[in-house]
Amino acid sequence: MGANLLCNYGESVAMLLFGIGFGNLLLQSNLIKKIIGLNIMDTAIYLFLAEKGYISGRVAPIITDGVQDVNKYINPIPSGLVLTGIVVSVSVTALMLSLSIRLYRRYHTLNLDKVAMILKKEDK
Amino acid sequence: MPEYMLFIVILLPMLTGVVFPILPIKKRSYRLLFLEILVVLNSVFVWMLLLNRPESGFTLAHFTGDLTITFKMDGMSMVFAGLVSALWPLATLYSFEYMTKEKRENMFFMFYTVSYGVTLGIALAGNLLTMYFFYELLTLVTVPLVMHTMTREAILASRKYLYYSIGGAAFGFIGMIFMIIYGTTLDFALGGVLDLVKIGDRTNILLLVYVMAFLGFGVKAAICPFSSWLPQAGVAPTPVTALLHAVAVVKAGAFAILRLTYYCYGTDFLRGSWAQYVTMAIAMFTIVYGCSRAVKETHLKRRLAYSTISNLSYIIFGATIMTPLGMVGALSHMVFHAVMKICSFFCAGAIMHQTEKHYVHELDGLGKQMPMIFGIFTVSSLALMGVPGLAGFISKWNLAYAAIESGNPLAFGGVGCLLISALLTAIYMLTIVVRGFFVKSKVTEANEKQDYHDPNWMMLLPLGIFAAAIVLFGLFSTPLVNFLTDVASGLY
Amino acid sequence: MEFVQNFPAFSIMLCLFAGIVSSVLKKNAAKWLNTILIIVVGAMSVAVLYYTASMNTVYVYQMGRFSAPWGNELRIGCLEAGTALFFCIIMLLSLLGGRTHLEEDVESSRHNLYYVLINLLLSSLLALVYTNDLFTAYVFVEINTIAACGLIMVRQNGRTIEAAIRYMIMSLLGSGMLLLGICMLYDLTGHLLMSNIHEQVLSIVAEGTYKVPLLVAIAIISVGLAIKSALFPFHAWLPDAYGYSTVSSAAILSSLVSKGYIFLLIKIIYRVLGFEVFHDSGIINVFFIFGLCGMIFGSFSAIRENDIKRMISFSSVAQIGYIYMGFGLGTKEAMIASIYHIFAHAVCKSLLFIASSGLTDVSNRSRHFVDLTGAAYRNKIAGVGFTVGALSMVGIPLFPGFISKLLFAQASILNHGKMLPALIVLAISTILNAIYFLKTVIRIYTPVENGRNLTITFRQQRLFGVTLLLFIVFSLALGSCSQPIVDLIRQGLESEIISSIPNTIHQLAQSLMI
Amino acid sequence: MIDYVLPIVLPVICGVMLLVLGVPQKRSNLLLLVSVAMTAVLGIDVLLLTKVSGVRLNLFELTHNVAISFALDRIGTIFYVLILVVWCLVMIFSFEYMKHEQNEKRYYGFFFIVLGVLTGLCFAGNLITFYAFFELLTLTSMPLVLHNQSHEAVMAGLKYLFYSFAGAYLALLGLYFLFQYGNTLDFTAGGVLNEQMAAQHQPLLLVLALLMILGFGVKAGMFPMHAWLPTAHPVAPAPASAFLSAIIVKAGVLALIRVVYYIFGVSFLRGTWVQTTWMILALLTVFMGSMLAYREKILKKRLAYSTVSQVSYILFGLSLMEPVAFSGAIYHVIAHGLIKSTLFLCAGAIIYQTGKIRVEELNGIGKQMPVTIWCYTIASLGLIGIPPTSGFISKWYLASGALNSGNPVFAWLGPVILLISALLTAGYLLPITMHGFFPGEAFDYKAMKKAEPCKKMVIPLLILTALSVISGVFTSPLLAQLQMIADTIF
Repeated sequence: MGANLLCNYGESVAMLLFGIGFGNLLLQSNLIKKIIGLNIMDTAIYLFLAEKGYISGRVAPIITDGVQDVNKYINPIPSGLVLTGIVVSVSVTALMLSLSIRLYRRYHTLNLDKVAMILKKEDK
Repeated sequence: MPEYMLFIVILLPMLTGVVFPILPIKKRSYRLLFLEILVVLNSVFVWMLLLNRPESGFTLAHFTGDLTITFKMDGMSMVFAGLVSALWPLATLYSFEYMTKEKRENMFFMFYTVSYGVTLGIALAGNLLTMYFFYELLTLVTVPLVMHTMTREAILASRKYLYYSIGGAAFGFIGMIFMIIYGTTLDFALGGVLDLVKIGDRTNILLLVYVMAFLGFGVKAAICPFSSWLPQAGVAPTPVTALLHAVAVVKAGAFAILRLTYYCYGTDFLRGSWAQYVTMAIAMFTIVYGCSRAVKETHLKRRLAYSTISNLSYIIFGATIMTPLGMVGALSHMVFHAVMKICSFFCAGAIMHQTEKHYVHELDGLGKQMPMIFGIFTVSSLALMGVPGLAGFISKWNLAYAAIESGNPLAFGGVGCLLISALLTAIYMLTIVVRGFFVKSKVTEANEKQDYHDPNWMMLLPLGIFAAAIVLFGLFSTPLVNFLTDVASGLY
Repeated sequence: MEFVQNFPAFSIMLCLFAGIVSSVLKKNAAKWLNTILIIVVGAMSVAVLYYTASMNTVYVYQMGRFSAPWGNELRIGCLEAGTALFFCIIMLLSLLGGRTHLEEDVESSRHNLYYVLINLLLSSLLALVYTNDLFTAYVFVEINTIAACGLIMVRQNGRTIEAAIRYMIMSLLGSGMLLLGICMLYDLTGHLLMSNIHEQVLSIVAEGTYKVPLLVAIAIISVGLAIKSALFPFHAWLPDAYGYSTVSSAAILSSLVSKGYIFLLIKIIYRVLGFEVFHDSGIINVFFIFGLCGMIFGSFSAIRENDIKRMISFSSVAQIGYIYMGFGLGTKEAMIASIYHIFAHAVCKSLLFIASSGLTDVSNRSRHFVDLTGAAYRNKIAGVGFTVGALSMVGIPLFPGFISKLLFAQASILNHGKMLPALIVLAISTILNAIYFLKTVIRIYTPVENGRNLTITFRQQRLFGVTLLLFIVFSLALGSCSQPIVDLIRQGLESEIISSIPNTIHQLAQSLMI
Repeated sequence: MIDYVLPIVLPVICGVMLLVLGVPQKRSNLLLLVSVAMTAVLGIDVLLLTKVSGVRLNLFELTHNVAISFALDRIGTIFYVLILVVWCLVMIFSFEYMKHEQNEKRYYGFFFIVLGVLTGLCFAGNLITFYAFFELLTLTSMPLVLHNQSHEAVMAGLKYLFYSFAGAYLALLGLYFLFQYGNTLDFTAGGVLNEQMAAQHQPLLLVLALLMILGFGVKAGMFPMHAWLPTAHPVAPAPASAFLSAIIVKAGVLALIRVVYYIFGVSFLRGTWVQTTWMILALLTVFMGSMLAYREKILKKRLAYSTVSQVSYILFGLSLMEPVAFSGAIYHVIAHGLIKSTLFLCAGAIIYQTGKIRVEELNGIGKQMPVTIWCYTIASLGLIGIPPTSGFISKWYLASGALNSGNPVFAWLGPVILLISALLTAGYLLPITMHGFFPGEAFDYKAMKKAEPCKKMVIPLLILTALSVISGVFTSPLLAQLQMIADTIF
């Protein structure tokens, strides 16, 4: 088991990162830190994908000096996925950030718990 | 008669009720006349159906799968439908006079008449699904009647009634599902439709489910742990309390239990099983419980409601004997108790209507001033006690006969419970009678003497008819009992 | 190759373009565009439904020029078409019903943005319904999330922002896990197309290798989607999100968005993993237990609420519990029941939201029960609508809720082990539903003496009234003649299982390329 | 048909008429009416009684095999005659007595109805009919108890009601079972039990027998449930309490005779634990009743307690299940009926004239109303059992019956207890006579004035006293009758 983890360390690291990011996104009370956690999580997944896609001793699937041989290049699909994923995560991050700006404008804090308390006060 | 009449008699009252509030007639008496005519007409239809019965059923619609909405008139339907259709016009007549002192009578009569149709629907249902459908519907259309006065307590009562009934139906639903899966068909057939091959070794689960469904349908029949809604629902106007919560709704619960026991699960499957003992024990306990609560209760209508609780369990006790004779006993008590209890309730209602008195201790000496009402009340209470020569004696006789004939030791105990409750009935009913006739009222000395008097013919006519029926049934019950025996032996 | 077969792709594209276009349109133009769009898409779905149902085929539609296993595919069967049609109807009705409120809640400059979001949402929903590619599914899940978030916070106040943020966080967690799971599956099978993954998964299971990673992947995907569709322990975000957004948003979110995720989950269960594999993994027991808990706790928190909208939101937690319980029972019948319940719940829940908005209007905007007293007399049609929805939720016959209850119960009996808990919890939750819904019904039909609140007649709110009537008719139709729908669902599920050997379809795809 | 139905229906009709119709308020007219009705009823009854044939009449069926049927046998006749005699005398007495009570109309009405019901009780041909009339008897005699609507009267009435119903329902339980285990429910001498049924279910049947005995015993004031009697009888107007205590209590006795001798049959019960229990209870009641009466200070209450004890003489006689004792028991029914009514009427006369109710107030009463007190004295002697009164005969037969019953214990225990209770009876009855006639020196004869009641009250007293003596002297015809009955049932 441990040997497995060691020999494909890339996946292990990815999982580790994913856990960290997940925890941050879930547990941090500060919005910015949450967003950072989100990004860490996504990045972990991209790392994972890249690890999967990579075949040792080959190059990125961009045709260099006209070599068409498939065996020369690594699997392109994961790379494509990573690219798409980056787009998605960028947009999501942007949305989150804009939201947190609105929140800050209204409540002058980034701490969700405090916001919740303020809202309770508003209700009363 | 053609089959579709089975559906017509259900539809007609519903339509009448829905139309009633938007009726273009202004004058109250004409409106009421219109209503009464339609109700009577419907009862006439029902009785014509009873007299020449369509053999086959009438399928209205196909539900999901092979589940259908089907109406059929078999023996039990004849009993219940005949009972309801006989009582309803009289009750309507009575409520005309009674409602003069209440508000929003359009709403009242609307739901009152609609529930007539729904009750007939329960009676004429040809399979479990149809019955369940109208059973739920009955709850919904009677809730507005319970909360009619719109006082706080009325609303609380109606809520409680609603929760209890829906919850009960939810458990009855489980029983229905099991019939869908384990029954050869959903249609009612005397002796049960269980498919023993499918059941295999899962008898105990089926019994458990039977007990669940029994409790579920028992909620409407106010068996013991779930009976507390009934006395609370007494805040409704008296016609409702009398007709629905002494006859239609609660009897529908008992009716459902009878259907479940004799027509779906089948007595051969249940007899001697632990399920029978459990249910019978519950019924027995409720018999005694209801009476003892009634003795403690001082509010007139609530006292009668508690007495209803115990009397309903007579019926259920008969059902749990699980022999044809038991069914005869149950059915006969179903009919007789309906007449007796509606009679006593209407007397209570008349007293409240004339004198605004609600508590037993306020009734001192009223017997002098309204002899008719109290006389009839006396008759009904003697009948409830089971004095020979009145209806109550016959049904109790049949129940006890069945119980002893079944040779089931627990049933012997049940006979004991019947007698205990008879004694308690004597206590809580006769105290009222004695107060009415033999106790000088203190009120008259206290302030100036009000002169109360008997109500007008609209109230007295139904009461008179009921009292006559009680005596008649008490003396010559043989034809009816013969008919019930045929029903229980599956002749219809 | 009929022309009809292009319709699904067209509809997705249409929605996307409409979204882009209406960002530059004026308010009313955007509104009409959106309405027409939904109608057109609905019509297309009808055509597709008719085609697939009559031919009883399932066909694969290849996007782009790469064929499987590289290209990106749609897979269209009668179940997908039916679901698409259903989503269109619900969305249209919800929008119509909430239009007046939209005018008040959203300043008119932003209306076109609202419709942009709606169009995107619709496109993503359609994509989730139709797609045959896991990664596409993931992308559209994200789009879906973003659009939903926008719908929540289009009504500007602190509550909505907070709710939106919570919603975002939870669903991001969910989609992160979903993505990870997808990647793991890809790692295991080397495919992204559902049908191919299915073959691989079958072979893996046959060989018995990679048991643990497969299980982990299944678990991660399920949990991710469960979070996004607010299964019981993960429902914290839901009440605020549904409760404070504008009406049509609430209706759409509660009835469509979460259902989209659930539908995706069903596709994954059936197509990617295959029902048996999923059944053998222990996940279904988790689903079962969480579903039961959801049914109970959702109702309990709904009973505690005294804010009508939040109450309705909590009730949808309970209803989603029903659906997952159906998954957990792990029989085909239960799956059918769950899908039927998706429909039933969607109709009733949006009906309830819209009717409740009508009720709050006549109780000077207050959503507390005390103020709602007698509202049904002040706004009759809304009262009737709410009553119908409530009865359906309680499961009175003739209403869709009863049918789904019936199906669930019948299905649960076939599973001997889980029968009794399922049945008993069904009964209990029926009682609980009755308690809070019928309490509300009684409340709104309790007359009040001083009628200072304004009264709204049918004339003053034609659109609203008509919408509610349509809703009522729709739900009654769903409840009273449910047989065809159930047949449709069954046909859909079975045909999927039949056609997961995709040879014929590949030739079809080839012919599509040229 | 007519000869059975008319005697039952006619009084009831008269009573109901009296109750519902607007009868003249003027008292004399009312009395006129009542007396006319009374003579009519009596005339017809006697007339029919002469020509009544023993044949059974099945009137109609309540439900399957549950028929209302009538058949008048010897035992019934004896009770019937007794009832008629006491009833009419008490009525005559009430004409005067009821002057100082309110709504007489109701009183007379119910008095008539009760007669009808009692007639039905005597005519009843099967257990169900009997049971029906038994319950009706309770219902219709209750208004007599709570006649003056004071609170305690009402409470006493209710107590009477509920005790009796409790008893009746115990009996009904047995009835239900007998309907299954018996060949028929018609009264047939020697019992109706189905042999192999009886053999199978003997323990159950024995329990039922005991329950029925207890149940009907309530009316007869037997021990465990006797408490209603001392409460209910005294609060009624004196004539009413006379009738209650002399006749209506006997309905319980008749019921026990029917159940034990005509349903279960002696052969089934003799020697069982049921018989023993019944004996013990009866003796217990005899003793206890006398003791309580001895300690009681209010005259009517004292008489009521004495009823408790005296009726249990009868029950003891029945419980021996032995011909001689049986004759003694029936004889005591008659004796006690006559005597106890006399005593109560005397008490009534005293109350009516002087308003005194407590025993110690009655010093010198004999000087005031000698005739009354003489009647009282003779009656008391009869109750104690001094020859040549009827009480002597009955007790003699009871004792001898007990002695040759052959039962090891009760053969001697019974007579002993009877003797003791006879002494006690003397102890609680005679002091009134003594102090009444010999008030002692302290008594001042000036203040005393004659207070003899009018004829309407005295004549019934005299007749009753005379009867009680006569029936003690000319015993042979009655004993012959009793012998014949005994021959049929043993």
